[in-house]
This record gives sequence, structure tokens and C-alpha cells, in this order.
Amino acid sequence: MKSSALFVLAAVILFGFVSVAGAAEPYKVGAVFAVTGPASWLGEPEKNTVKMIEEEINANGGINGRPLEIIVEDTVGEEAKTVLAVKKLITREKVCAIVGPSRSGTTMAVVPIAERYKVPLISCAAAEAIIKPVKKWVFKTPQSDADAVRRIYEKCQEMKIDKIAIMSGTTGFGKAGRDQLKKLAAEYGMTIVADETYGPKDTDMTAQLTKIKATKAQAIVNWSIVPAQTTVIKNRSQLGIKIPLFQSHGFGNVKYARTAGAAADGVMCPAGRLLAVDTLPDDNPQKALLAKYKKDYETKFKADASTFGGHAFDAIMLVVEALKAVGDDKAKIRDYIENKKGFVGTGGIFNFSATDHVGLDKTAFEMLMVKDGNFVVAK
Amino acid sequence: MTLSSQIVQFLFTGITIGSIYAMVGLGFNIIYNSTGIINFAQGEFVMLGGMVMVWLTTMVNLPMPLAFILTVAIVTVIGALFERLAIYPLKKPSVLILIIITLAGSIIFKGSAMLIWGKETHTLPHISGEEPIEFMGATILPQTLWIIAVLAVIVTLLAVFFNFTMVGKAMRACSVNPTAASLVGINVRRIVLLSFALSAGIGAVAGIVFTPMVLMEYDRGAMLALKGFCAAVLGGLGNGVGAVVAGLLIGILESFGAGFISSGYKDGIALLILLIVLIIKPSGLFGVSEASKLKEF
Amino acid sequence: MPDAILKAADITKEFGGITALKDLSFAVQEGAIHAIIGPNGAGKTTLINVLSGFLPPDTGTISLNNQVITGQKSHDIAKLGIGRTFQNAEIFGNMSVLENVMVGRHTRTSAGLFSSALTLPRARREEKQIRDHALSCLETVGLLDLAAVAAASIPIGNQRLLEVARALASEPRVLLLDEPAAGLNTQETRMLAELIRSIQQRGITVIIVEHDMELVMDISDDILVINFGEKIAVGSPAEIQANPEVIAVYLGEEG
Amino acid sequence: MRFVRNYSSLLLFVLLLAGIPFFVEDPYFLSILVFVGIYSIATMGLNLLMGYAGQISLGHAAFYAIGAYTSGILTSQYNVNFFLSGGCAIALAVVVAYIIGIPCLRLKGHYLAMGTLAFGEIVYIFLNATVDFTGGPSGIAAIPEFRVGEFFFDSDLKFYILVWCIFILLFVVTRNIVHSRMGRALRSLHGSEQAASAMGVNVADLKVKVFVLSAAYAALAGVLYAHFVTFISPQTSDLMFSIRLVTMVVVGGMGHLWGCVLGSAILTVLPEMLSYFEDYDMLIYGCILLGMVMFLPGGLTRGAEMLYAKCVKKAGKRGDA
Repeated sequence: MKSSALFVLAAVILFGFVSVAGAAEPYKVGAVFAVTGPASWLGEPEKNTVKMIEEEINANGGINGRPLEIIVEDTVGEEAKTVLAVKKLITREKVCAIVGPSRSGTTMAVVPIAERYKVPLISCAAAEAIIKPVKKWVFKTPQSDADAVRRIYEKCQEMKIDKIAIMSGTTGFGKAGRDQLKKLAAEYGMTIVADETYGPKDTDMTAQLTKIKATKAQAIVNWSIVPAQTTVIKNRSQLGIKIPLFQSHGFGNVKYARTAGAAADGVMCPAGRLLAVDTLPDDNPQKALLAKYKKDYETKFKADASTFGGHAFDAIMLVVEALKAVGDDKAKIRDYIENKKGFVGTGGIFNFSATDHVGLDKTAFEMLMVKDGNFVVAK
Repeated sequence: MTLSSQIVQFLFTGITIGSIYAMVGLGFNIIYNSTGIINFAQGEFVMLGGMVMVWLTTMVNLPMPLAFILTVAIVTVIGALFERLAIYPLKKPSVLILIIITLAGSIIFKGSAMLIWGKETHTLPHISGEEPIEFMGATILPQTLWIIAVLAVIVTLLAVFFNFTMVGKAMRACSVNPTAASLVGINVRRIVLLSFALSAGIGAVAGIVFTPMVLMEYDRGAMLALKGFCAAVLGGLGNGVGAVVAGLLIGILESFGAGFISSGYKDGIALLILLIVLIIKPSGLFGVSEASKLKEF
Repeated sequence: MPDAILKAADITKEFGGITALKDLSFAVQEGAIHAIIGPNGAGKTTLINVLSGFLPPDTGTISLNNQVITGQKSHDIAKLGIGRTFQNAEIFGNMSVLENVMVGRHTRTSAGLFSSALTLPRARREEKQIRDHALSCLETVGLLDLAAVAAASIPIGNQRLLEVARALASEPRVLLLDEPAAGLNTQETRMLAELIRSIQQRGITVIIVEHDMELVMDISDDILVINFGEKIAVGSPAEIQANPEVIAVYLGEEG
Repeated sequence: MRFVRNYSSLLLFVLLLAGIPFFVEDPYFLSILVFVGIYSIATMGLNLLMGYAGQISLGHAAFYAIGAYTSGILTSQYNVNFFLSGGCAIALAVVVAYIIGIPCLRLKGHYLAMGTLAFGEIVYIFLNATVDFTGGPSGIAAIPEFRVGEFFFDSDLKFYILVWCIFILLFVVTRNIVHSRMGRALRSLHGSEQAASAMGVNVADLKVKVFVLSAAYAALAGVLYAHFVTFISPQTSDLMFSIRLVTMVVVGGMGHLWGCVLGSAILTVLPEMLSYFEDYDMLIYGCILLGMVMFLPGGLTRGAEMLYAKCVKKAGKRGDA
């Protein structure tokens, strides 16, 4: 008796879970970002961006006459939660594609799911491991670390620098950068004279910088995420180190430079052109798009546009293009993205192929320099 | 940079960072002595100190000295309120419950700080400029001198307070034997309140002087608390001078460890020291072994 | 004269400069009811704690049945056959009355984590024995009716009896009772006296610390009087009552 | 018949679990339940430590991570058999727990809390720093799915069955322990350590034993996690995760075996149902934890019991009248 009652109860609860389809048939796209939690500096602009685009597209009549519905799930930057979020989007919401997750770790955790359920996943995380080796259903929009490294090394060559010191945070991003820096050093004739690391929560890097100061390094390359990037800048000036400092493309929000104050002047980083859109020549093919995105974002959210939001912009716009062209068939979307050439995004001009699921090369990067709390193209 | 100037530099760095551990360790000891509680929210007091100061100086635009006093006052009141609202109402709580409560307190402070001031990293202007001073080939910031001075002032004031004032003596009596203290007419509950207020105040001062150096954001507390606790245990739990010496020692060891061994394991050094102390000499460097066995915490 | 089962020789215990016990020596005869009395702060509870291994003495030796037990841990001493109760009834408030007593069987049983986790037949047999024995102990103290009740909810008088039952369950050779009559009414105290006698009849030596002089004089075979940690007198109730020094101590306290 | 009476709630629970897949095959829902199961296993161990021995560990995520990493590394890089890798994982956690537990528990009070907190951070740093061995911050991907012989646990349903079978097995074992001689000794620690010691319970030794046991549970949960998600990163040893496990125990009810399921379920399902707490989640966690220990220290299980008792009383009264 009792158990049958329990069954009924269970059935009722479960029924409540099943979502009811709406009257209009929107295109459903999933988005998984670390909207809250420690990685929210990534997830928040990403969520804002996709929501902004959803609004804009629907205000203009949707795609092929059908509205676009972007279902955003918060991963809190946690792998277990991301697994659940992606399963929910795929099996319950039946989305035709997923943009995100924000972090490399969370992306790696859901790659097997995207592969198993055959849903295109366009990650907004940077790590090479996401697309190397190529996974059939997985793409990413942020430029590769290797290209950022190449850009830095080219700049170094230009500046006649061949001895560098590298610093990196012990995060997925930091480690990936460090690997690339070491791997590509020989190719560009760089000698790494110091290789220092620090924890993501470290509040003081003077010890590492003191070691670097004692070497013959001609430049420092730092690969990490907030807030460590700011600390490095401050500690560097505190120790009176005068050699140039390069940051990674994780330095993608102008407010990080501002937190460091005057000490940030002259710090360089390879970045998408978004941050220095005002200093771009007018004939740059990205300029109009970047200016619009930056202006829209900044008026709508009263916050600085960042390259991270840009990654989400590129990811969702790829899906939108695919929806326009082939509708919401998952396999067709995947094929469309894989064959997409000359797609102009905030991160660069994307040329995807069966062997390249990121579609960007080092030309996507511009070398930027901080000047009076703003980014300008480094000359 | 020569080896000797490197060593001097590491020493400066270690003393600067060690001072904050010392201050957090002092805060732990004050509460521990009067209540036997290890306050997991101790690091959050430091964070709140930094954040409130940032808020008062940059958003409310108060002058520095006024903001300083106001910040310390606000955080002290927060500490006192925490004791009154979360610890005072409990009747004979077990140690387990107390740990969970201070842990919950730390999460609430952290969550609130995030909602109020956002997740960004905040900074404060240095008290007297950012021009590094050269010394034996190493550099030192004026702020470091301020930090050391503040630590010295705090230690002196505490020494005077505990040795020469009635309230301070009452607090010491409580730490030795609360039952006996209450028998001679000391209001133990008020002493507990006072100890929370006092260590919150010290935390706030630490937060204010450190934010210009190391920046501040909402989730700094846990690591600070852990390192401060390492200092408190290494110095002998309950021993104020011990905490200061141990704090500086840990700071210096960390700095040299990062400089000469491996920077990747830097944060592990203090924790490893803690585990080793717990295993070999739980009473710490300056503690009496009997005390640590008799006292619950 | 039967042999002494418990002997204490030159026990000294200090707490941060205050001497709680000073060169205390005494012997307890097997099968006797041995009372320890003295004014407040005389060191009685400290003595109980030293005898049961809760506090190590600074100097001196304690021997049980001619075997030195000084320095052993309290749980090992319990195993050797010294059971005890506490001044402020330390019952396990989170368990039932019966379970409290079942814990008392701990030293006399052996099932480990592994065999109980798998409920091996041996563990199951042992479990039944524990239960039966615990029930019989409850019967002895007259708490059988309350077996299933939560221990925290029974009145203080019953809690004291429960402590005795729990200690009995460990089949002690010596039972230390720390102020068992505190908080009991006259009726309950009388029953307690009977209970202590019946325990004695089982061949268990009883050491009792008590303030209730009537009870002490009524049941004790021997009495040890201490003050400020030092032995004042030892002897039969009649001798103690006639001892001028003892009278002085007690009068001094009252006056 | 006695079996049915003793295990009536468990039997009902098993029936409910067995029934669920007939109603929903939704992998999302089953995945949630898999996580609930994994967390329940970890919190069951932690509950033994907190609810019964009155000790707290703020580093249980580290044991979870030790389990996940050991099994993950052994199976993905050395092709070790699953049973062996799982066994190694648990064995390693046990050894480490012994090393940490003995010094921390020898001392009175709660050195364990800070000792485990420090230990958790050390494991976190270690996992991040030993890149060659653990993959560092990028973690380990492509961990093989669990399999027995040629049978692969490659769907959410299969894993759901696996996790909950293990849970039920452990539940029975744990229940036996709690109701045995050792379990009573354990619970007596919570009642009064002094009295327990006077009854011959070796307090320090028992605490170490239960700490080690709880570490083993956490490691087992970690092993299951590694082979379910097939990717692990140092995040598994995060301090916040340790705190979440503690919260699950507190919410569910310290000292109640069912509490671990209830606590895990609520703290896993609730955030899913509410979509997200946005930025309030940390505040909510803190308030839940604080509110629970201040106003309902027995957790929800005890709260439900009290409510039930009240209702029965009321119904009884009405019946009398």
C-alpha cells in the first residue's frame, strides 16, 4: 500500500520536471557559462553578450521567421554542475547547439557528452587541448595560446630581445601558456632564463620577480588570469624592474590595467582588436563589427566590453549564421561551422576546416599596450 | 642583482607578508584565549577592513584618517554583532557547532562582500607614495615601513591593554580559568563579546594597511585565515608574542622558499609547517605543552 | 584479613602550583565498601580521577591486585577492572537507556569494525549476549522499565542509577562512585544504599566519595578522610566518628 | 519478517530507486541522481565522523580527490583493472588519513578541523603543481568508463544503478556498524568522551579509526566520480567542496544515516530546480549552515521526526476526543 503511494508521489514529482513545449517553435540554443562563482569574470560578460544578441535578433524578427531562444545555464565554474547543465540542455531542452563553457576545465568535462549526444559545442575557453586532437563536435572561439605566444615572440624579435623570463599561474590557462612559451622558444630564438610559477590566489609575487631581476632577462612574459596579472604589474614596479612586461591575452579587460594604476603603463599584451577598436584603421574589416559590439555592450550594461564577452559573441554568431543557412539540424550545423570560411568575429577572421576547429591564426592578435589606463596598438 | 641583495629582498618581502600573518594570528589568539573558539571568520575581518576602507575612500570620498577610524569602527561593530547574533544565543554549544558557526559566518561575510562590492580586485593608494626606496641593492616600499610600524603599535597597545588595564587583566583571567573568573565577578559573556570586537578591529587595521600592497577582493579571507592560523599554532596557540614571531617567520620562509626552492609550492610551505608542528610539537615553538592538551578548541 | 585489592602509595598531584593530593597512601580491602570523605576542595574527585587513570599522578604508584597500573590510559584501566561513575552524571544523552548500558560491555566484548559491519554470526551472537547482560544490569538497578527511553529524558536520580548499571556492565572488580547520592531524595538515597550493598555482595569492591554522612556511616566498612590533599585519618565508621582531628576538620568547615 | 521490519525504510527506498527509471529515462535527471548518490556516499562517511564521533573534517574533498586521481591515473595511463585501481585509491586514502589523523586526533578538541583544512589545501597545491603526474591544473581527460569484464557502464542509467547499488550496500554496512559494539562506542564519544573512556573505549584510537573510515568513503565516492564524468581537475579537492560536504551533513542531520541522502539530495537538486541563485548562492549557503546549527542542530531528518511526532500526537488526541 505504502509503496504504491510512494510510486504515485514519485510519478507526480517527475511529471513536474517534464517541460511543456511552447506554442511558437523557437530555435533553441544552449549556453553554459560560469555566470557566478570564481570564474564569473568570464561568465558574466559572456552571458550578457548572448542575452543581448538574443534580444536584438528577436527584435528584428528572429531567424528565418522563427525566434531564437538562448537558454543560459550557470555552471558556477564547477565541473560537476557543468556536466548536469549540458545534459539538461541536450536531453531536456533539446537544444541544437551549445555555446560555452567559459573555462577550459569545465569544457573538458563536457566534451565527452557533446561527442556522445552529437551536439555541436562551441567553447569560449582557450586551452589547446579542447580542439587538439580535433573532436568532431567541439569548436572554440578564443584564439589559441600558441598564436598569442607567437605574437609576443615576434614582438620580442622586433625589439631585439632574446632572453626572456616567464611567469605563470598554476591554473589551466597559465599552464597551457607556459607549455607553449617553452615549446615555441627555440623556433623564435628565445632563451628562457627564468621559469616561475605562482598559485592562483597568490597575493605577492615579489619573490618570483626578485629571482627574475637577478637574471639577464630582457623581458618578462606573464601568463595568468585576474587578479594575479595586476599583482605582477604592481610588484614589478615595486622592485624597480624596468624591462618590458608582456601579459597574455587573458589581460582582456581594461579594468585590470586600471586597477594597477600608473604601474601598468607600457605593459603589452596580445589581444583581439576589440580592446583597441578606436585606434584601428578604418579599413580594418573587423572595425565596424567591433565598434558596434563595444558600443552596444557598454551602453546596455554600463561596463567595459571585454574580449571574453567577444568570445561568446563569436560563438553565438557562428550558431546564428548556421541556423540561418541550414536550420536547426545538429549535424548540419556542425558541418556548416566546420566549413565556414571568412567569418568575421570579434576575435579575428575565422577560417574553420576539418583539421582546425578554432579557425584563427596569429593575425587575429594585435599587440596592445597600456597607455594612461587605456589600450592602444603598440607601435 | 647580487645574491646578497636578493637575500635582502626576500627578507623584506617575507617581513611584509609575515606581518599580515602575524596580525591575523593575533586575532585568532585573542578570541581563542577568551572563548576557546577558533574563529574561522578571522580572515574575513581583514577582507572587510580592506573593502570598507576602499568603499569609504573611493566611493564616499572621505579623507584617509577619518575613513581609517570609521573602517575600524564598522568592522569592530560587525565582529561584535556576529558574536551577539550567532554565538551568544547558544546554550552550551559543542565545539563542532562553534566551528560550523564561525565557518558559516565566514561564508556569509564573503557572500555579502561580493554582493556589495562585486568580484573585482580593489586597491587603495599607498599612504606615502609608491616610490621604492633602495637599500643594499634591494627595494622597499614606504608602505612596508608603515605595515611594520602598525604591527609594532598593535603589539605594544595589546601588551599595555592586557597587562595594565582592568579589562585586559579580566580577559587574561578568563583565558586561564573562565569559571574562576566568573566567580570573582567578571562578566565572561561580555569578555567574549569584547574579544570578538577586538580581533575584528585588529583584522580591519590589517586589511587597511595591506590592501595597497596586495590588493583586496571578496574571497581573500580563507587563505589569510589559514596562514594566520599557521602562525598562531606555530607560535603556540594563545601566545600573542609567539604568533607575531611565528607570523614573520612563516612569511620569511615562504619568501625564501619561493625564491630558492620552487615558487609553485609557495602556499604549501605554511601549511606544511602547520602539519609538521601538529605532528611534532602541537604546543608550538613558544607554548607550554600542558596547555594545549588541557584546552578544548 | 583479606588482601588489599587496590593500593595507592605516595600519590602527589599538582595543578599549576596548587597541590591537590600530597603523599597520599592507602589500601582498599577486597570486597569492602570504602568511603572517601573530606570537605569541599579536599581532592576527592582528583583522587578518583587519578585512580581511574583520567589524570596521571605526578609521583607515586597505584596498584590493582599487586599489578602496578600507574600511567596506564583510562580505557586500559577500565579494562583491567576499575569502573567508575561521575560527579555530574556523564550519561550518553544521545542514546537510549539500554544502549548506555550496552556501551558498558565494551571492554568485555571484542567485535571490531569489520565483523560488525558484515554482521558475522560471531558478532550477532555477541550482540545478543551484550543485550541480555545489559538488561540484567538494568534490572539490578531497577531501571528495566526505562530500557527503551532516551537517556537524556530521565530524571537525575535515574541517571545516577543508569551510570551505576553502565559501570556494572563492564564487570569491574573495583567500582568508583563519585558522589552518587548528590541530587537524590531520602527515599532514593535509601535505595541507593541497598543497591551498593548488593553490589558488594556480588564481590565487587566499592570506593565511594560522598558528602551524605548518614549514607557513608551506614554502608562503609572503611573510611578515608582527606583534607587539602592529605590523609587525616583512616578507619571504621565508629573510629572516624570518634576521631578528634576529623571532627576538627568538619567543625572548622562549618564554623 | 524481522528483516523486513528492521529494513522497512530501506526497502521502501530501494523500491523507489528501482521505480524511478521506469518513469524517467531522462539522462539529466538520472545524472542528478548519480551525483546525489556519489555525494551521499561521501557524506555518509563524513556523517560517521561528525554526527557520531563529534569531529569535523574540512578536507574531505582531498580524500575524494585522492580517490578520483588515483583511480583516474591508474586506469587511463597504466590500464589497470578497475577493481584494483579502486582498491588502490581507497588504500591510499586510508594510509594518508592515518598519517593526518593520528597527530591531529591525539590532541584534544578540534585540531582536526584545521589540520584537515591545511591538508586539503596541500593536496590542492600538489595536484596543481605536479604537472607531469596529475596533469596539473588542466586535469586528466579521457578517463575510461567503468566496466566489469566486457560490460561497460556507459549510460547514465547503468551508472545510476551502479552508484545506488554501492550506496545501498554501504548503507547496510554502515547501519550495522552504527548499531554494533563499535557503533555504540562511536556514539558514546558524542555523548561524553569522559564516560566513554571510563567504559574502556579507547577514544583517540576510535576517532582515528572512524576518520580513516570516513576518508575511505570519500575516496570511493571520488573513484565513482572520476569514472562517471571521465574528467578530473584539481577542483575536486577544492575547499568549497569540503565545506559543501559538511553542509550536506549538517542540513541532512548529523548522526542520522538517512540525513546524508537528504542533505545531498537537497543541496544538489535545489540549485538545479531554482535554476540558479545567481550571486546569492554563497550567502544562501552560509545562512543555511548558520540557521541549521542554530535552530535545528539535528538537521532536517530530526526536524521531520519532530514534526511527525507532533502530528501523531495531535492525531492521537483528536482520536481520543
